[in-house]
Amino acid sequence: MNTSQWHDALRELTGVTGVLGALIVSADDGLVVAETAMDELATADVAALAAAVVSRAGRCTDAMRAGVPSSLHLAAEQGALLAMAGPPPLWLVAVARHDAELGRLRLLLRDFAGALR
Amino acid sequence: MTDVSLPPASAALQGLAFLELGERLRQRGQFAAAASVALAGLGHYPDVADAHDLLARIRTDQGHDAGAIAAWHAALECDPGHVGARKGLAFIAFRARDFTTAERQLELAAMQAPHDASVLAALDRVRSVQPVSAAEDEPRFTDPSGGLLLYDLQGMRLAGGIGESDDAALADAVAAEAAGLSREAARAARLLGLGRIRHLVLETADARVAVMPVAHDAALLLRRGAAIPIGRLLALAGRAAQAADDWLGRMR
Amino acid sequence: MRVLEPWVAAPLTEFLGESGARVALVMTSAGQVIAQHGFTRSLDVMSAAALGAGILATTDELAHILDARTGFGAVVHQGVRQGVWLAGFDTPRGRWIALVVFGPESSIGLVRLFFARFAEQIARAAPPLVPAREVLAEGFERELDQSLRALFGAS
Amino acid sequence: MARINPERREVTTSVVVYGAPKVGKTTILHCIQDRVTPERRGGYAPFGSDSGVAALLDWLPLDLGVIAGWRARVDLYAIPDQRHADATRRLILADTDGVLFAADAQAGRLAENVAALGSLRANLDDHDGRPRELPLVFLYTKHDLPAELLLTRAALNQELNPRGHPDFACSALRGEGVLEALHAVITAVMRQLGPAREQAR
Repeated sequence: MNTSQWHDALRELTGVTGVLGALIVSADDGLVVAETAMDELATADVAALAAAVVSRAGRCTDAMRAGVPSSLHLAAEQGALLAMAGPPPLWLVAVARHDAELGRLRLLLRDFAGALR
Repeated sequence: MTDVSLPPASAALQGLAFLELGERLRQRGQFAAAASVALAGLGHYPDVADAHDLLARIRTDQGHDAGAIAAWHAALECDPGHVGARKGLAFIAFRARDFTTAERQLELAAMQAPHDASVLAALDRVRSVQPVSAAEDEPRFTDPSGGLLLYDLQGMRLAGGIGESDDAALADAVAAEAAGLSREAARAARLLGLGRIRHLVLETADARVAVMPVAHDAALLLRRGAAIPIGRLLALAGRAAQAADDWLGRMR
Repeated sequence: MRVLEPWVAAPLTEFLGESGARVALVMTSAGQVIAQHGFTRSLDVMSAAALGAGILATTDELAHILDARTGFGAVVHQGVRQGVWLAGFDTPRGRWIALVVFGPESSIGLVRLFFARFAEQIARAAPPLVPAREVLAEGFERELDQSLRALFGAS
Repeated sequence: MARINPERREVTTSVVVYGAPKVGKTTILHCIQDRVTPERRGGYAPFGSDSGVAALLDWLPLDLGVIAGWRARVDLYAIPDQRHADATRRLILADTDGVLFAADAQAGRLAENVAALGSLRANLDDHDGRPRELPLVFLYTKHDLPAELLLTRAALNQELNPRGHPDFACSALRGEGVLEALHAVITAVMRQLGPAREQAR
C-alpha cells in the first residue's frame, strides 16, 4: 500500500457511520503520519494519547509474557478508540462515537492494518 | 501370544525405543504389556516427561483416571511446557464435566503451542459445550492461576493472579503495569472527550485481555487465550467486576 | 524544582506529570532562567539556558530567511534514549522559551500536547505586571550610590 | 527587561558589555570580577566553553544589596566575537536594560569601533525597526598605551558619542576607569526604575 492508498483507506474508515476520524500514527513519537478526520477531532492529540496507551499496553502484555499487542479497543461512555498494529512503529487508529458501527470498523481496520505491511 | 516382534527387553530400553514400543502396545489394546514397558522405561529414565505421558495415556485407557492425573502431573514436573500432559489433564477434566479446569489446562497448552490446531479445536469444543452458568463460569479472584487480577490505580495488587501458576511476583508486576495502562486509557478517554472509560480490550497473538474499571478506585484485568470471543471475554470480565465491587465494598 | 516566579510552579509541575518529561527549563528569550526542574548543577542550567535561547534565536533567523511567516512551533532533537524539545511561547511577561528533555516513557506527541496546555496555564496564571516605573522610591539613588561603593570595595 | 518580583521585592536588571572584536570585553568582566567584593558577586560563568564550543556568552551576576526596600541584582553579559554568536548577541540585546560600549581608543581602531556601534544600533532595533532608547555609557579602553597612539576623548566622542552619553577612559589591565563606568551605567539603568522625571544626562 503506498501513501496515496493510505488516504483512500483512511477516507473509507472515516466513512463508516459514527467514525470521527482515522489516522496512521508513529507509536514511537506519538505523531500523526497520515490522517482524515472531521473538524472537531484534534488528530495530533489522538496520535499522542493513542501512542501512549499503546506503549502502556505493550508494557502490560510484556509483563504478562503474553506477547506484543496487535490491537487495542478502548470503549468509553461517549465513544471509542480503536487501534490496530501496522508495520512497526505504525499503528492505524480510529476514533468513533458510541453509536458507531464498531464491528464493521474493526474489520476494516484489521484489513487495512494488514495491507499497510 | 503377542504378534508384535518385541526386541529383547534390554535392547528395548537402550534408547527411548520403549516409548514407541509402549505406544504401539497401547494402541493395540495390550495395556498391561504397554504399562510394564512404560514402567520399566521410567525405571531407567525417571525424568523423561514423555515416559510419564505414555504411562498416563495407558492409565487413562485402563480407566485409572487418578493414576493418569498423577502421571501427567509428573510429566509437567519434568517439563512444565509439556503440551501432551495439559491436553491429557484437560481430557480427563472434560470427561468429568469439569469444563473450567479443562478450559484452563487447554489455555495453558495454547500458551505453549499457540498454533497447535488440536489444542485450539479442543478449546472451542470445551467452550461450546460449557453451560453459560454464572457460577461454573465465574473466574475467581481466589484462584491465582485464574488469569484474573484485581488492582488499585496506584498499581498495588488486591487479589487474583495472572494464570502462570501462582507466581505472586509476576502478578504484582502485571498489576503495576496494568494500573499504568488503566490510568493512561482513562486520561486518553477524558482528553479526547470520549467520556468515562468502560473497558479496554487488548489482543496479542497468544492472548485476549480485558481491562475494566471497578468501583473504589480499582480495576481488573482478565486474561484468556486468543481464541476466546471478545463478547464472551467482556461478559466474563463484567461479572468479575460485579463480584469485585461487592468484595471491595465488604472489605473497605 | 526551583522557580524564580512562584506562580510558574503549579503549571510546570502539572506539565511534567502529564507529559512524563524528565527535565524542564523555562527562560526568557534572553536565556534568563525563570524556572527549572531536573538539573543538578547550576552551571548546567545557565549553559542550557544560553544554548537553548541561542538555538531558538538561530531557528527564528532561519524562519526569517525562509520567509516562514509564523516561524517554527518547536525544535525537536530526538535521540535514541532521550529527546529534547525547545519551543518559544508568548506570555504576559513577553516571549519565553521552554527546554524539555523526555525519555522513552514519553514522546514528542505527548510533550507537544501538554506543552500547549502549559503555555495556556502560564498565560492565565501570570499576575498583572508591575510597571517598571516607580518601583524604587524617591531618593533611592543615595542608597544605590552607597551600595555601589560597597560593591566596588570603596569605603 | 528588568525582571520585577513584587512578592519577594526583588528586581534583576542586565547590562551588556558591547564592542568591536578584540576590544577586551572579557577582560573588562574579569577586571570587574577581581575588584568586586567576592560575597557580592556570583561565579564568573563562561557559557558553553567547557563543552568544546567557544564561549557563547560571558556572564557575571552582581548583587547590589537592598535599595529602597528592593533586593537589586545586575547581570553583566559580554558576548565574544565569534561569527555564530550573532543570534545570541541579538537575543541578549533584545532583553538588556543598559549597554556599556567599549571602544579601543587607538587611532587605528576607529573604523572597527564605528562598525561595532552600527551593529549595536541595528541589533537594538525592536521588531518594528524602531531604535530602542536605553542607558548607554562609553568606555574608551587601552589607556595604558602611549598617548601618541590614542585619539583624544573629544575626538572619540565626536565620532562615537555625538549625543554626549557618559564616557570614561580606562585601562582594563590596570583596572582604572572600569568601575566608574560600571557605576554610571548601573545608576542610569536603576534610574529607569525610579520616579519618572526629566531624563538626567
